Amino acid sequence: GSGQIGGTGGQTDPNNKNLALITGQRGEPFYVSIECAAQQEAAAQGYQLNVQAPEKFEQAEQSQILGGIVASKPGSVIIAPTDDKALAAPLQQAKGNGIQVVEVDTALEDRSIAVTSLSSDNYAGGQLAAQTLVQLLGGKPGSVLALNTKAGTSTTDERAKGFEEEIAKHPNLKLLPTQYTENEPATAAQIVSSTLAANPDLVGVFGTNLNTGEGAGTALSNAGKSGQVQLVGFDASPKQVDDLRNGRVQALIAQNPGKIGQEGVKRAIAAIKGQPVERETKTEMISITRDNLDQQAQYFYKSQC
Amino acid sequence: MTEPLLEARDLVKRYGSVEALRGASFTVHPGEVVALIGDNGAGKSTLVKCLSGVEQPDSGQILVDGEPVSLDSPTAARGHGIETAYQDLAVAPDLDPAANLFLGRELRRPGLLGKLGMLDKAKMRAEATEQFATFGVSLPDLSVPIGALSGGQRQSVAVARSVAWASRLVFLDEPTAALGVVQRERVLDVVRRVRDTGMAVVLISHNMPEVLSVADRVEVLRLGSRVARFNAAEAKLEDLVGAMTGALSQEDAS
Amino acid sequence: MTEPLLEARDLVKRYGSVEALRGASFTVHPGEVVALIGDNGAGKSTLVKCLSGVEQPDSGQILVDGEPVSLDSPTAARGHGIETAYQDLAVAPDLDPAANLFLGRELRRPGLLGKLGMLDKAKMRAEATEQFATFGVSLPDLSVPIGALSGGQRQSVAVARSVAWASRLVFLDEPTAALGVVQRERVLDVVRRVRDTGMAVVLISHNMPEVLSVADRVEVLRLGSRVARFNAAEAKLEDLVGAMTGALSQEDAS
Amino acid sequence: MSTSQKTSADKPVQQTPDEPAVSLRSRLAGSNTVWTGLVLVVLCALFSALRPDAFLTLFNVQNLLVQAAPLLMLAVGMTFVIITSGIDLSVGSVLVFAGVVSAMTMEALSGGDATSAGWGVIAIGLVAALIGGAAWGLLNGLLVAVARVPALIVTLGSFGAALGAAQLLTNGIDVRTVPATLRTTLGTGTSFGVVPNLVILAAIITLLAMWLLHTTAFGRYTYAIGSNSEAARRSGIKVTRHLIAVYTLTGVLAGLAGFMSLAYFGTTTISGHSNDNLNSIAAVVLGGTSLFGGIGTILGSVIGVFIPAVLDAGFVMAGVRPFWQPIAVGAVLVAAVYLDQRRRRARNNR
Amino acid sequence: MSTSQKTSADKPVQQTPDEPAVSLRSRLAGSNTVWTGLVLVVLCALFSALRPDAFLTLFNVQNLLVQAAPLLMLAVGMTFVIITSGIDLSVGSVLVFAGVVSAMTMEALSGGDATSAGWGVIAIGLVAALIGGAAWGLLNGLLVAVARVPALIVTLGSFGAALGAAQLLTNGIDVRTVPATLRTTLGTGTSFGVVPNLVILAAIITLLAMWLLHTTAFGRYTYAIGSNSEAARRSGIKVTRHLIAVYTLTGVLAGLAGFMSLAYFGTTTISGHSNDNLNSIAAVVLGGTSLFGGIGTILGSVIGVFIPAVLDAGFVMAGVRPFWQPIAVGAVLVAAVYLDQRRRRARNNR
Ligand SMILES: Nc1ncnc2c1ncn2[C@@H]1O[C@H](COP(=O)(O)OP(=O)(O)OP(=O)(O)O)[C@@H](O)[C@H]1O
Ligand SMILES: Nc1ncnc2c1ncn2[C@@H]1O[C@H](COP(=O)(O)OP(=O)(O)OP(=O)(O)O)[C@@H](O)[C@H]1O
Ligand SMILES: [Mg+2]
Ligand SMILES: [Mg+2]
Repeated sequence: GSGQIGGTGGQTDPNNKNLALITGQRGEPFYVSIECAAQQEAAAQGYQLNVQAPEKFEQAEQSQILGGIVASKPGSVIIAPTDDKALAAPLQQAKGNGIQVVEVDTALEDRSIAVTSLSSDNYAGGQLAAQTLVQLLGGKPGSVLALNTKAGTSTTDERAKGFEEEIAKHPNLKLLPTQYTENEPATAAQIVSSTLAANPDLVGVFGTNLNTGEGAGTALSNAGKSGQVQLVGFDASPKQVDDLRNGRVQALIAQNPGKIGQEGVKRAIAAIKGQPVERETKTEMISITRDNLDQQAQYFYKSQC
Repeated sequence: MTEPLLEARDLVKRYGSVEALRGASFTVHPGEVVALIGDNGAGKSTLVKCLSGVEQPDSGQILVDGEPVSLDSPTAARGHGIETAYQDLAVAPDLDPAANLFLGRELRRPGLLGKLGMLDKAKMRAEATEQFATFGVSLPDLSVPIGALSGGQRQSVAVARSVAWASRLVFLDEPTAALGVVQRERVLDVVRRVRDTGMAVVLISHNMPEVLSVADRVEVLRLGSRVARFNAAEAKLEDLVGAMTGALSQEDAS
Repeated sequence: MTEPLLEARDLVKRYGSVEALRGASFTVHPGEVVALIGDNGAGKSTLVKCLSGVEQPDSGQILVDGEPVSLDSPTAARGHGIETAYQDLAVAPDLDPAANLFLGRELRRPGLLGKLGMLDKAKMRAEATEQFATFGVSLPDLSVPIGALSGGQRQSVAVARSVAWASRLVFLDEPTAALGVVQRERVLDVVRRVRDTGMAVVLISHNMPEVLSVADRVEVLRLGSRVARFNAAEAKLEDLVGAMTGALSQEDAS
Repeated sequence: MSTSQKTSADKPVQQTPDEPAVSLRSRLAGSNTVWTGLVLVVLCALFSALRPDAFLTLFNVQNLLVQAAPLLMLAVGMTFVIITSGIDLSVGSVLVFAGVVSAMTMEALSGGDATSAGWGVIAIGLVAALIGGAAWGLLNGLLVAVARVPALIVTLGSFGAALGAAQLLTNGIDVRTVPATLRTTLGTGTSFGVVPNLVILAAIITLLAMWLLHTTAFGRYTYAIGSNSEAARRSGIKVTRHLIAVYTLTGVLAGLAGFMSLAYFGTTTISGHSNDNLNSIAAVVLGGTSLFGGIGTILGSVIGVFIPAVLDAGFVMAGVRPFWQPIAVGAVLVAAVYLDQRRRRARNNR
Repeated sequence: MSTSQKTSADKPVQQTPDEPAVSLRSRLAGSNTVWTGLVLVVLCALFSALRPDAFLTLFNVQNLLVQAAPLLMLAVGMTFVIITSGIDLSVGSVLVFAGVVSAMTMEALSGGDATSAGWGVIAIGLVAALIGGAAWGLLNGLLVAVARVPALIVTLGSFGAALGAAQLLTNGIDVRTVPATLRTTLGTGTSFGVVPNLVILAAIITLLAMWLLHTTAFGRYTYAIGSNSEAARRSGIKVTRHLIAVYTLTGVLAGLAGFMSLAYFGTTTISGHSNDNLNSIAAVVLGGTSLFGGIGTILGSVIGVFIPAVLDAGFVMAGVRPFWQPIAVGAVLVAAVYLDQRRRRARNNR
């Protein structure tokens, strides 16, 4: 007869001391910071945490990893889904196997699968970036450019979209077509250089993640335009904070990975034990500029656990 | 004399700055063995390639049965019943001897499976075994890829291949160069037998005794053009060598 | 008789299930031309490869000047002054004739640049031109890659290469197979001249008249082992053919 | 045969007396797949021993097989291309393009939301995926065979272009309504109780490809062209046409993979296939197919698909830290091919 | 020469009378680089005409050259590897690894923050980068030449492994203190008023590589091995040793590229080089080097690096919509090689 894959029912064992964390990408500072905090919290509570990550921010490898995790039956999986639709089926299977699903950073479209989500609103992050840029410009007219990574990357797409739609509200700013960098700093640098050559009125750039910001910063400082063209980056890895400090970058939109990691583990444990958890939490996004640099130090990402 | 089966007129073929054929002409009639001889680099292989559709001459005319034709691919030449054993063999080294023998002419299974393209490997292998025996080819293991065979074994396969499929004319470009004494005789026997069935054979060889023993006529190429024609029965070794080296030039006068 | 320059004893070489050499022995003395003959697939080329370090025999012994040696690479054989013209030529098709002639032995510029590895291309080209002339090789364009040359031209380059560098022994595996009448004579002349300088030459050929005209001794291989040895001056064509085909077996008795 | 020199074979082809036995044994030992196959078995055994509770479970086996199914389709097509001594870097992008075309077609036919579409729409969606894949394959084939541009350049170009086209069509945003029927039947459904439907489909296609490559004239020509394309041409094989057919076949299989991926993930996953080309090439080479053409088997490619898949799953279960995984995977890949290579060299060092 | 058959050449080598002239002309026309070079010139002219204010500016030219410098180093190394009929997929990861090792060494020598480090530390950092690159190159070379594992598998393995190792060393977080002196001199400094120092370094290395490949025994052996490695072995060329040297050279150049990238970006950009391998291979093939070995030039690879770079920059300036860009790039790549191919076939259809 016909049936469904992994349709075996399963109950969560409240005494299961194993947790798994699947981040969005291997070696990404934001996720590393989540991992550090999660490891710390799990150890403090006497739980084992198996941390895995796909090589790239892609759903295929992540769902493969998820398959392996589900087979090894942790009590809960804490995951940053790389696609809000594609991971629904494998996460449904996880749930079917009695594994509590906790979403961090991103969330599935289907709200019925996870017990809780601690997700960032990337669209709002993009909006915040635009607002920060407008503030930095102080009414100065000109062109602005957003640098996306790869088309179809849900997080950066959202950020770019939020940015574009917010900028559109300011008629003195001309939005150039959003360019794709393939997540390579060299490509980002080259695009920014070419844009500078073609649009001397460029006044602002938004880099939707670490690598695009990196490339844009290099191109601008190379052209002697650091500070003249306002650069807003995303995330607050140590290098980015340094750049902000020394004026290569004028603002950063930061999330709070330490809090996400810690809270994620806490909720996972609660869910395993059958305790009630809050279904939905939007994690905060804040804008860091040189002026409020020191007040916001708690948002800086960690480089070492 | 009968009408020529294949005739080439004033073929010119250039490779970059090298002129391999400089107005070469050539004739072959049905039922005869023509030897095409000439020094190294005279253009023999190039002529064969032009006449078997592998290369296109830069100028000149090719006639089959007196009609001008364009041999723009090996398939076109094959359509006229022309087969060729190339000097560089042109075999697929990773395939076994039977697969090479039947390359491009695979036997298919009877029935639907055959219509779908399924090969009858057993039959091909059996027929190949027979065919190789005719040429005295002795192969230690029929499943070894042909690239691993000895030079003579490989050449035998290539020659067997061309002779097996020709219906009107077969070009043999130095078919016996790597063959042992026995195998060489077998090939020459086959050449004679093929000729007796009414087919034409063009034999390229540097072995003059061989040429004189098997050919009916001899055409000599030198520096890319035909310089002499002989009736084999009347030709003497010195004449052939003289024509090849340029000591004697008949065609210019004619 | 002098001590053998090179001696092979009971070499066995298997390729998968194929036994190419089944206890083959072979001897060559300084200053002699030894012809190695045998049917297609008898194992001649395999024997040459074993004796020039290209292949390792599965068992058996190789002695140079009476000392057992291990020829585990072509470089090892070359160290003993042994050079080889292989049947499959072993040239680099994308390089030009001069580059192939000097492959692995490039001439370098004088002085520092040469020490740094810089080649003296002009000098190599000039020397190559001279060398090819000796063999009667006529090349239309010295900058054409060797892969585009005619079969005979290519073979001439390979033969010139081995003869040019040998100091004690040169193996020529069917060196004249693709050569024209004139070029063949040149090669045989060179073989004799080389022999007269005291070097040894091992000539593989399927052309019996050629063998009898140039060789001092003849060794016959059949199905991977030596079946007969002849003194060329006394040997008759029938004996050689008989030994190759198995009609006559001398070695078993001896 | 036209002439009839089949006179008495007075000197029969020399054969070793024990031919059949030797041949079978040596063929097995020398075959490209046995050693890599063995590596696969050893890996499975190893992980089963390490995590018997996790690795050898129905769920894990189902998952391994299902998730490998699209890649397997790509690797099967790639095997044909590589045996002709070509290469196809575009498969991942073609997969995405075909998925997009298929999903958009189904959406359009259902008036914007295909979630509740029926089998008729799904069938048209499948055809759209196959045609979308075939179109890029055909383009690749024409450029490689007719214009004679190196396959690497052609398919690198279409790698970018097909993805660009998919993004143009969707404006870079995934198409997200996929018929629920498709998802629950082909995508995650099983037959015979436990066998996922995707796996059944992939297995059927793979078997057909084996049949095509190893027993038909089409397959024979594929090997011949890769072994010596000039010899193939001189033998009257229509090399140009055949190459076009091979690239088109690969495109069609990539289209099918796109449809499978759509059924499984329920969205077009535009950004997620940039490594598919290297992964499928690696699987094919791991399976013993030579990048220089003329040699290879489908079975080898199947094994080549599963070795990395098993490794990835196994490492996750064994809790190997992510940064160590690529190092370990690299080491195992190299070791597997090394064993295979040594074995083959011992048999036949030509 | 040991024997002396240099007797009177009674039949001199036949030569066309007008040899030198013909040879030069035909050599130019037939050379791989002329047609792709022409395409590059045409593209530059086109974009200059479209955006004279932007394309032909000192700023843009400087930028194009500087940003292509690391990729050029990778492509130069790749040229050697591909001429031997090998391939190296690991260059991007080796670049990252070398950058990480170098940056960490400099940090360690300066007690945690290398920003104000002097030339001594920088020199050690350079050496560390070169050694880091050389180590992976050596490993690749050993596995390819000694263990005889296909280069694709070996370097796909080290592609993952080198990146994994870099991530292990840094925990995935970019090393961020790079000596300011290094950044302002090599990274962004210029000499002779306008020539960026990075470009000078890249040009010197490229010229050295041209010299090495086209005039020395090392280069000759590289071609010989790619053309027929068995012939090279039989000619006494130490094929194994040479292959190891070639892969190591490529590793060293990748290490240098990593150092250049460090100087330019001021950080290790760990996650940003996954496309470098295909980009550099494409540049080499675009420049007329055959993937089957034996044929190729450094100059061609230089042109091959700049065609995509000019296209990318030009499209951004011309305001071509992003999704159209990969499609247009693909079309130009294929067209460039097609022209080149047609020209070469006309000259020499062997
Ligand atoms: N593809 C090519 N490119 C350049 N020159 C070529 C090419 N093919 C042949 N040639 C040249 O054309 C001439 C004729 O070559 P061809 O092979 O026809 O000679 P041949 O008479 O068959 O000689 P052989 O007896 O040595 O086989 C030679 O000088 C050869 O170098
Ligand atoms: N690499 C290999 N793999 C399998 N069999 C081989 C290989 N090399 C040679 N053989 C077989 O070994 C036997 C001897 O081959 P070899 O090349 O030594 O013959 P030969 O005497 O040189 O013949 P010829 O006169 O045709 O050149 C042949 O039967 C051949 O098929
Ligand atoms: Mg010829
Ligand atoms: Mg031989």
